[in-house]
Order: sequence, then structure tokens, then C-alpha cells
Amino acid sequence: MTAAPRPTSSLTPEQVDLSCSMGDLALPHPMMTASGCFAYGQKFAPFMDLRELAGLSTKGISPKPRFGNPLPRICETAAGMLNSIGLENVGAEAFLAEKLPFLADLGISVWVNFFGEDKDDYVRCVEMLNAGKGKGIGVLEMNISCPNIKKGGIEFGTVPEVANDLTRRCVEASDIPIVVKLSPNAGDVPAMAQAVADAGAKGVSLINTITGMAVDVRTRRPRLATTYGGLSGAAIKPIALRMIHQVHRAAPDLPICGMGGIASGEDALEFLMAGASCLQVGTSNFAKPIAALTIREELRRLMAELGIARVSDIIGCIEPIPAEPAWSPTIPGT
Amino acid sequence: MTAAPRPTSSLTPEQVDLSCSMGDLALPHPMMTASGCFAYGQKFAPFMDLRELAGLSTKGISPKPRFGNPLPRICETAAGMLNSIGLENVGAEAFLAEKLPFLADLGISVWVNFFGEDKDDYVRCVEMLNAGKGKGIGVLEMNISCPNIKKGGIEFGTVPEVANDLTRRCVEASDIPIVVKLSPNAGDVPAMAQAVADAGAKGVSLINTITGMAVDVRTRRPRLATTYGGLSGAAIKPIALRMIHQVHRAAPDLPICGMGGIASGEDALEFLMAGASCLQVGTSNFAKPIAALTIREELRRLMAELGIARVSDIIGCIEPIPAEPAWSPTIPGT
Amino acid sequence: MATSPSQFQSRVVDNRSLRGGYVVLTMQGPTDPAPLADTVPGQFVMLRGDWGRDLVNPRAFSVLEASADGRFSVMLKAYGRGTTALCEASEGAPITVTGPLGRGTFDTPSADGPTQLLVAGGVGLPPLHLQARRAVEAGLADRVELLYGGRDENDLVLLSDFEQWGVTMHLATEDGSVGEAGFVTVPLARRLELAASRKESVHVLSCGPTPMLKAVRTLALSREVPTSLCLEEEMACGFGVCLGCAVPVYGERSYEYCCTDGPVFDAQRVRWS
Amino acid sequence: MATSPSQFQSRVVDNRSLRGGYVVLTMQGPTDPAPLADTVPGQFVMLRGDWGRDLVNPRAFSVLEASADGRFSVMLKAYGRGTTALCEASEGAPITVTGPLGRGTFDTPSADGPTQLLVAGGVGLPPLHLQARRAVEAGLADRVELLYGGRDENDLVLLSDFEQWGVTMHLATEDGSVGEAGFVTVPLARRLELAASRKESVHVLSCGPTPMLKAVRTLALSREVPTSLCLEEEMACGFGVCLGCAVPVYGERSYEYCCTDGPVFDAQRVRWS
Ligand SMILES: Cc1cc2nc3c(=O)[nH]c(=O)nc-3n(C[C@H](O)[C@H](O)[C@H](O)COP(=O)(O)OP(=O)(O)OC[C@H]3O[C@@H](n4cnc5c(N)ncnc54)[C@H](O)[C@@H]3O)c2cc1C
Ligand SMILES: Cc1cc2nc3c(=O)[nH]c(=O)nc-3n(C[C@H](O)[C@H](O)[C@H](O)COP(=O)(O)OP(=O)(O)OC[C@H]3O[C@@H](n4cnc5c(N)ncnc54)[C@H](O)[C@@H]3O)c2cc1C
Ligand SMILES: Cc1cc2nc3c(=O)[nH]c(=O)nc-3n(C[C@H](O)[C@H](O)[C@H](O)COP(=O)(O)O)c2cc1C
Ligand SMILES: Cc1cc2nc3c(=O)[nH]c(=O)nc-3n(C[C@H](O)[C@H](O)[C@H](O)COP(=O)(O)O)c2cc1C
Ligand code: FES
Ligand code: FES
Repeated sequence: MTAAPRPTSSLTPEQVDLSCSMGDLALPHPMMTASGCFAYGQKFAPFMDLRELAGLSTKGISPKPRFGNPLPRICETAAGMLNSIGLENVGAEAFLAEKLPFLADLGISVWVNFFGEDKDDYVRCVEMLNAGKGKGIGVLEMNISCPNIKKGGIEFGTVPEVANDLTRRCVEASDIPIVVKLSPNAGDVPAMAQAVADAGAKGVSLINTITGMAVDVRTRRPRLATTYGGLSGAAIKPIALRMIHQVHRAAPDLPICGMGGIASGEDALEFLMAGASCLQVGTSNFAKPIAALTIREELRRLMAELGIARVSDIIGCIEPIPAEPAWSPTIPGT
Repeated sequence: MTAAPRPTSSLTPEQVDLSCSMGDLALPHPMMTASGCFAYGQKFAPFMDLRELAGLSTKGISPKPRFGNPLPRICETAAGMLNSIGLENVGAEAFLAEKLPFLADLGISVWVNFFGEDKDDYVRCVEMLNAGKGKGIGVLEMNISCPNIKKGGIEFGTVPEVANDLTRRCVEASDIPIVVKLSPNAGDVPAMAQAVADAGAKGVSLINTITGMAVDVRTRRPRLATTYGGLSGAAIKPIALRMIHQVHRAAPDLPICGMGGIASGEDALEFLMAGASCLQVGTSNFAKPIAALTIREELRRLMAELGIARVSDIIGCIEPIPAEPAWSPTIPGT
Repeated sequence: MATSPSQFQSRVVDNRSLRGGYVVLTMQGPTDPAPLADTVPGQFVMLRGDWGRDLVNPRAFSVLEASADGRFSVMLKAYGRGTTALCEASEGAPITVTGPLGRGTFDTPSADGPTQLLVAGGVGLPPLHLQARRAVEAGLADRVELLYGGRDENDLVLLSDFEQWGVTMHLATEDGSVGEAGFVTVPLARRLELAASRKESVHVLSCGPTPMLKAVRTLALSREVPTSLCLEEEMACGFGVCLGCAVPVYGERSYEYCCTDGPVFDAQRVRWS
Repeated sequence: MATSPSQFQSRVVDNRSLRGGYVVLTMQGPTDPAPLADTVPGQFVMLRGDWGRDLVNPRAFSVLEASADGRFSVMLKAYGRGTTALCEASEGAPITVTGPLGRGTFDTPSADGPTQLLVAGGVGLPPLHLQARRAVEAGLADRVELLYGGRDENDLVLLSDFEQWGVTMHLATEDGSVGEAGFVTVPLARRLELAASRKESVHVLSCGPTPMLKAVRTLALSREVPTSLCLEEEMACGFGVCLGCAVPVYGERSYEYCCTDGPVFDAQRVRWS
């Protein structure tokens, strides 16, 4: 067990084909960046050539601009962090006018993450963002898990019927493919995935942050002003992998954009093998602005070492561990 | 912010009163050990004086002995671990005959964690364990989250109505107080807590492990033979604290035994302030058999430093962070 | 004016322990160009060692000094896991650095400008130490004065630099072991009195623990003295993308960002009770 | 017979690099009593350094040697995070130790007993190295023989000890650089042939990577040679409480535990394909 099995036939990194596709969407490689962890892109320009990314997901956009939550908004936990930013954003209009042109020029897949205060507001947001069709918006990533939104927003992300209806209305209103970003706080995530797929979603993004909390024992107060926040980072990776695998098994044809603690090429490969078609890097961007690109190169090298020629060869490829020989109270053949 | 506020009045560790109570159950201090992480106690005897514990929860007991799952059964993740032991146990009869006497002699609070294959099996287990009344069993800790059990076991832990009925039947059959250990995989944990409280549970244990997965990219197989397993350790602490706080706010009179990644005195204090009445240490026992006792001493010292005289003073004590002054576009008084 | 940030590798070349648990950590980064060469007082860097997966984000530290040869230093004290790891970092330890970050907008002192009262506490000293250094380099040592408060003698460090520079110091300790007894607001109040009686124009530039900044703000604003505060908020990224480091302000936006709009803010605009 | 385990602090006193990336790590633990003094071959310890919260559980290592003065050593190679950290542990590094663990039930060699064929691979050498050492100490160097396989020359270490002890060695490397070309099963097969032709009674004692153990098991059982395997399973606790280290067996129970029932198991009873 100690020695990792050596690859049967290993390749050179150049021989590895990283191209993949999320449904109809063809991507040069699987590595995108995640909503809320990449702002509107520009701020990363000093660190990297943004055109190297397969794509990016913007900070969540709402019809009207939104101020954020009071502070503190973030705190670190074991191998993770909690955030309660409050879905602060410039609003759809300003986004289209001031942020989209820059993103359009990059020529990468631009996913506009969006949400509304209520169902009508979601639809309004879609209608406003339709203006971005052909102007650079490739996908509308619909965030139905907004723990920070009051008005019964929780149900959007946890009740299949509600999610189905909301998704259908947005899909009908939209000229752009919609991918629904599911909440890991739902009791039955595969049911949620099926519900939004039935409503016409082109795929799902998994997972959003998991609601968590931390306590400052000195002040006797929560560490976040909103008490609860979203947990992200390596800590949630096993939960993300489980949900992605469950959804992929239940709906093999539904493309999944996987995320949740991805920080290395090996992490990325785990997600692909569990059933994700492409990937987003979130929290890792904060410590390392070029994380998505270093992960891409680690993935390339690891695939070469393991003799994996194409990303498309290994999506959802994991096989169960073979059963042990049947037990018997006596040693067979004695 | 960098400097932690100094305590207004600090105490000597001797002045700190650690005694607490879980409903009617009085405990000398909050630190117990968690089910499945302490076997049946004996194996820890070489490392510590077991009578120093406030109590312990046994490995989950079923009416009949059970073999465990195929291997691998465990794997480590970032600040956590996955396990799929398969609820292996000696069975109620052998437990009463071979394990209980040793535990009874310790004179600490013995919680017998139990489960069944189906509702009748749960009740059967209770009926068998009733024989332990007055013979050392203090609490029956009913585990309704057995991801590893086939027969629709999932519903016990995720559907309030099902949990309510199962709990009522067990409570009616039981001569011993029942505490229900809830599953964090449920969509609405406070609803689950209310459902079991209504059915007569004396309290709840929060949280059990969260279902997760890890992938071995070299073998292209899951790292656990059962594919999915339960995530425990520091990684899940923020989720545990959130659920405990939610349940405590929703049902302030329902005693909560808190657990999920507790590894230090500060962790323990966070759980108490979030609303737990007593605590269990699980995963930490593996690296440090005496973890629960060192945590107790850390808790004592930390409380002294912070000038907290009694555990009972701070259970569920956390207050919201005060609101910021109202915003205005112009500076007030200008 | 601030140069755009980059992320680069550096190595610890010196770990100097001062009294009171304070440490000056000096690192060697790339040369020509030295990414931090043009750092202005108040700007900061995000630092991260080989911390594995447990500690997720880098930690923010004001630049104490940065030279053209790629050397730079920060001053810190062990607080939690990250600062403890950095305080124990030995020579040669690899440190990933992002910077220079923040706009850092303390006014530069001028011969005919107001006297700048640098009000420091705890690990808030570095940006004011750099501000004083730059003033001295510009031959304006007399335009800045240090007002420095701490719990006790050991809480006041790097005093010899200011002495050497000939910068006037007003010290205060809570236990009275050095300077005046009490918080730094005691000498500040008197100094503002004096300025008022003299019709001397003064500016307050302050950095330190938030409770101290709140007291300084209240005092200075009550005297209508222009005041700049260098703030500390929890940060994940340091370059304006996580939106974690919000600072509540008055103005068209309800929040600005410590890392990109600050860390120096006009005390009047800060929305504090 | 095995002394009950305890947990104690130790410090690294020597970190000796062998070829092929193998390391012998020597630690100093408490003296009188030295917790590991009576360790028998096959018993192991759980080791953990100052790893913070990321690496959760200690790691298991067979005892290579343990003396009455509280010194003990293990042999390892960097595999994942934990072994890498241990391979880099410098002198003085604190290591928390739990042990001695396991029953470790290799038969002790005797003058009129069977010849023990010690079949080793990779990091499986330590328990067999200790078995040989004890045989030599008992003046029974001729009752044990080492069969040792690796990828190449660099994968075979501590050979000089066996030479010095006068223990017969049969080496094999996959690239043929030392000894026979192929897996260790090549010399093993021939040695079993010879024993059969001589009517010599032999026992196989083996430790190494699981694929090797499976091959050794199949070969030895086909020749009806009594075989003991020292197994490695993932472990969280090492003392029988997590039930993570299950070993599938035939017998009244379907699983036994590597840490408490083993790590040495009768090859016949192991439920392997
Ligand atoms: C612009 C700026 C400049 C700073 N300059 C200095 C300096 O020169 N010297 C110095 O010693 N400290 C400075 N700090 C504070 C320093 O960043 C924190 O003390 C440090 O992040 C604490 O990390 P930790 O792991 O030790 O504490 P932990 O409590 O373990 O950290 C947990 C999390 O909280 C965050 N955090 C905790 N306290 C603070 C704080 N006061 N400010 C910001 N984030 C915090 C950490 O970044 C981390 O994400 C500065 C902070 C900011 C924002
Ligand atoms: C009884 C016993 C004796 C051992 N003796 C030695 C020895 O003398 N020298 C040596 O180099 N190695 C030995 N091993 C193997 C060693 O314990 C693992 O290589 C080590 O745990 C890997 O940890 P890691 O963090 O480097 O790898 P990681 O893959 O990062 O570890 C992740 C998790 O998997 C577990 N794990 C991974 N591989 C193994 C394995 N092969 N066996 C058990 N657990 C594993 C780790 O304990 C950890 O919990 C022994 C194992 C056992 C069970
Ligand atoms: C600071 C922060 C802000 C986030 N904002 C959003 C958001 O606006 N919309 C959204 O759908 N997800 C948001 N997320 C969730 C991430 O996109 C991602 O789903 C999650 O963090 C898990 O990935 P990670 O572990 O790689 O960060 C945010 C995450 C963080 C840490
Ligand atoms: C190896 C292992 C076995 C467990 N077995 C049980 C069990 O039999 N019954 C149960 O209710 N919980 C079981 N648990 C869950 C723990 O009791 C505890 O609820 C959980 O691990 C969270 O606490 P921790 O993070 O401190 O480990 C087990 C946990 C582990 C790690
Ligand atoms: S620290 Fe991330 S936005 Fe300021
Ligand atoms: S390692 Fe825990 S039972 Fe064997």
C-alpha cells in the first residue's frame, strides 16, 4: 500500500488533452474560477493572463445594486473559511455597462452568477442580463442558495418543487443557457438536481458553501455579524465530492461544474473522476491569485504520470472497490 | 483587534465550577467521549483513569451482533477523516454480559448508543437494553443516522415524521431516558430536533458525521469500500456549531450534547456558548487517548482567564454583534 | 500612484526579537525590480509560509521598511496561529508575499504643512514608523511627532530609531512604567490643547488596536482636528476580491474596502459608534 | 506478553538518510521504564509530530529497534504528507509516540525449529530486520535467511547489518541491478524448491507492500509452507478502538484487527483473493 502503483504507461505532459465540455459548451481545459472569489476579473489581471482560464464566474449579480453585510464578514476555520458577504454587487445594469466589456474581450467562457430577492426578481435579473447575449455572456449561473437573503430564500435551494418552478420561469425568460448552482444545505441534492434539470437547466454547479458558524469566546459573540456564514475550502471537499458523485450517478447526462476546496491537480482529478465535467476554483484564489492556472498544470502533469490521455476519458470513471472473497467460518479447502 | 480583550476579572482555575447538567442528568464537568471513538472503554484504561470522564458513549449497539464493512473503512481528509465502519458491534446481549459490568464500576454516566435495522429492531434493542437499568446504563443514545444501513435507514434521520414515530415507539418501550443523536444530513435539523423532543426524547446529541467521499486517483476507486462514509473532525466544527445554535434557539429547553471536531478547551467553550449542555469528544481520541481530559483542563484554565465562574453561566450565552450606526450619504453633523 | 501588486517568493533573512514579544521579520524578495521598492507608508503585504491546508489565507502586515535591493521587513507579535508561525520563522524559511497592497494615503509632510501627530499602539507602529522615516529622509524630522502608548515598558519598541532620528516622542503606559500613566489619548489630549492654544495646525495619523483608534477618533474629532486612521479588518485576499474587509463609511457607498480603498481612512468618514 | 501501550513524548535524536529515499529516524523517549524496551518484532508505534489540525491521525511504523535506554528507531520513506513531515524531522523535533502496539506474533526461532525465511520489500523490512537481530542475539543467525526484493539497487537498504550478522541473503531487483532479476518471489520459489528437495522445514515470515504479500502468500500456500504476514492497513488509533484497520479473515469473525489482533497474521486465515 505504501508505494503508489506505478502508471502502466505514462505520457509526456504535452500528450495530455485537457479539453472538455460542459454539455454543449466546449472548453480548452476544465479550470474556471468561482463566483465571489474572482470579483469581476479585472483585479486578477496584475497576477495572470486571464485568457488562460477556461472561464470564470462573476460575483453574484442582482437586478439592483446591493450593499453588503455588516462586518465581520469572514473568519477562518480549520482548513476552511466562513463568509457572509451579503451578495454585495454592482447590479445588472452597471455590470453590463462597466464590467462585461472587459470580460467579453477575454474570449473565455463568462458565467454570470445571478440571484434575486424573490422569484420575480430572479426573472427580472434574467431579462436584464439577456442584453448580454452575444456581448460576452456565455452562461447564466443561477444561485439558488442565498443563506443571506431574508424573504424565504432558503426554500429556493432546498425544496425541489420550488426550485423547479423558479428555474422554469428563469429558463423561459432567458436567451442564454442557464446552469443552476445548487445548495449543499438541501437534504436531498440529487432530487434538487433532477428538479432543475426537468425545468430546463443545462447543468448544475456543485457545491455552494455550507452554512456554518464560529464563536469568539472572548467577546461571547459570533465571529460573523450575521451569525451564520458559508463554509468553503478544503474542509468541505469530501462533502462536495459525495454530492457530485450522487448527482452524477442519479443523472449521468446532466453536466456538473464541480467545486469545493479544489487546491491541487490531484483535487481536480478527484472531482473529474467523481463526475464533474468542468471545475471552479474559489477560496484558493485568495491565497494564490493564479491558483486555477497552477492547478491546471498540476493536473496536466498528474494525468501524464498516470497515463491518462484525455480529460473526457475519466469523467465519472470511478469503479467500486472489488468485493472481498466470501467469508466462511473455516478456511476454504481445509 | 489584534490584541484579545483582557478579562475584566480573572479567576484561579480552582475557582472555576465545571459542573453542568444535561436535563435531569447532573455531570461533574461537560467532557464525555463519543460513540464509535471510545469502543467500550476498556481499551483506554492503559492511558487514563476512566473515572475522570463525565461520561462516555459506547460504540453503537444493535440487537444482534454485527460484522463491519469491507475495507478500506477509513481515510483522512483535510482536518478531518472519513469512516465507514459499518456499525460493527458485539450485540446487546454480549454488551450487557461482557461490557456493561466494567462500565458500571466506573461510576460515570454511561450512554449506550444504539440502533436497529428497522423500526421494530430499534424497539427490540431498547427492550433488551432495559435490562441494563440500574445496572449502569444512564442514557440510551439513539442513533438515527446510519448512512451505512441499507433498509431505508436514511429516512429515520432526515424525515421529521418518521423520526418522531420511531422515537415515540422507543421512548414508550424504554425504562431509561433516551437522547436522540441527530443526523447533520437532514435538511432541517431544528425540525428534526422538535420532532424527537415531541416524541419524548430527553435531549439530542449533535452532530453525527456528515456523509462524504474521497477518491484515489491512482486506482480510480473511492477511498472507502462503501464509497461514502462519515466525515468527522475539525473540518466539520463550523457546521456542528451552526446546527447546535439553530436547535438551541428553536428549542431553548431541549438539552443538547454537542460534538463535532472538539479538540481544545477553546473549541469546548465555543460549543457551550452556542448552546450545548455537555460535550463529547470523538476523533480526537485517536491521536490522543486522553484528549477529553486535557480538553477539560484547558477549558478550566480558559474559563478562569476569561473570568467565567460556572459552566452554567455561559450555555447558549452568545449575543448578536451590535448593529453599526445607520448609514447616511453625508457625514452626520456636517 | 501605488505600483500594481504582484505575488512573489521570499526568504526570511533575519528574525529579530524585540522586547514584549515583538518581532521584526526581514525577508529578501526579488531584485530589479524589487516589487516593494516604492511602498508608501500604510501599504501592506499579505504573507504566507508553508502552512499546509489548515491555515487557509495569508496574513496582512504593514510594511515597516522596504528597500530597492529587495529586502523588506514587517513588525509583528504572536497573536493566533499565523502570526505565531511567522514569529517562529527561522532564517531561510520560504514566505509567499503579495504586495504592495492598499493605497496608503497618509499625507506626506511638508515644510509649511501641519505638524503630523503619529499616534501609535501595539502592532500599529509600523506604518507610522515608516511615515517618520520618510519624513526624516526628507529633512522634515520636526514636522512629525510620535505619540505612542502601551500596557507597559515592554509594549513600546523601536524607540531608539525615533531618538536617533530626532523625532519628538510622547510616551504613555497603562502601568505608568514609562512616560505618562494611562492610554495614549492622555498625551494626545494635552498635545492638542497646546496646538489649539498656539493656533498650531496639526494632523492626527493613527494606527493601532481598534479600541484605541476609536478613542483617538472621538478625541480628535471633538477638537475638529483632521485625522487619518490606518485600519485593520480581517482579510482573505488583500487585493479587493473577497469583499471580506469591509469598512463601514458615510458617503455614497455604505462600505468601502480596507485593502483597496484603505487601509488609511479619514476618521470623519468612518461609520463607527 | 506484550506490555500495555502508553503515550509519551520523544525527541528526534538522529535522522539518517539511506539510499533510495529511505530514512532511519531515531527518537529518545523516557527511560526507566523505557516504554518500548520489550517490543517484539512486528510490534509498531503510532507517531505524530507538531502537525496542527490538517493531518488528523498519527501514523503507524514498525519498530526497527528499541533499547532499554529509551532510544528507538523506525525506518520510513516519504509517501504522503505525514511520512514526508517525518522524513524531514530534524534533531530535537518533538514526536508524540503511542506504543508498543500490536501483538506481533512471529515465532521466535529456535535451534531445532524450522528455518525462517524473512521475505521483505520496501518499508516492510523493519520487523524482519528486528526478527533477524533478535535471532542473532540468541546465537541463531543460521536459523534465519533474508529474501529481499526491490525496484533497483537503491531500493535495498541496511544490507550491511545482515552481512555483519552473517545472515544469508537472497536479493532480487526488478531491473536486475542487484541479485536476481524480478520480484522477490523468484528467489523465494527457488528457496522453497530447495527446502522441499532437502525435506528442510521452513517458515515464511513476510512484510512489504500488499501486492508483494499477496504474491508471497499465493506462492507459499501453494507449497503448503506455514506463512506469517505482517500487514499494513490504514489506521486511525492503533489500539483497537476506531475499528478502521479491519483485516478480512476466515474464522468465527469475518474481520480481525491489524492493530490489536496483528499486525502479524497466518497467511492461510487472511481472506484475500
Ligand atoms: C492592513 C493590515 C495591516 C496589518 N499590519 C500588521 C502589522 O504590521 N503587524 C501585526 O502584527 N499585525 C498586523 N495586522 C494584523 C494581522 O494581520 C493579524 O494579527 C493576523 O492576521 C492574525 O493572524 P493569526 O493567524 O495570528 O490570528 P488568527 O486569529 O488565528 O487569524 C484568524 C483569521 O483572522 C484574521 N485576523 C485576526 N486578527 C486580525 C486583525 N487584527 N486584522 C486582520 N485580520 C485578522 C486572520 O487574517 C485570519 O484570517 C494587520 C492587519 C491588516 C488588515
Ligand atoms: C502496522 C503498520 C506498520 C507500518 N510500518 C511502517 C514502517 O515501518 N515504515 C513505513 O514507512 N511505513 C510503515 N507503515 C505504513 C505507514 O503507516 C504509512 O505509509 C503512513 O501512514 C502513510 O502516511 P502519509 O501521511 O505519508 O500518507 P497519506 O496517504 O497522506 O496518509 C493518509 C492516511 O492514510 C493512511 N495510510 C496511507 N498509507 C498507509 C499504509 N500503507 N498503511 C497504513 N496506513 C496508511 C495514513 O495513516 C493516513 O491516515 C506501516 C503501517 C502499518 C499499519
Ligand atoms: C468570499 C466568498 C464569496 C462567495 N460569493 C458567492 C456568490 O456571490 N455566488 C455564488 O454562487 N457563490 C459564492 N461563493 C461560493 C463559491 O463560489 C464556491 O461555490 C464555494 O466557495 C466552494 O468552493 P471553494 O471551496 O473552492 O471556495 C462565495 C465563496 C466565498 C468564499
Ligand atoms: C470511527 C468512527 C466511528 C463512529 N461510530 C459511531 C457510532 O457507532 N454511532 C454514532 O452515533 N456515532 C458514531 N460516530 C460519530 C461520532 O460519535 C461523532 O458524532 C462524530 O465523529 C463527530 O465528532 P468528532 O468530530 O469529535 O469525531 C463515529 C465516528 C467515528 C470517527
Ligand atoms: S481582503 Fe479581500 S477584499 Fe479586502
Ligand atoms: S487502528 Fe483503530 S482499531 Fe485498529
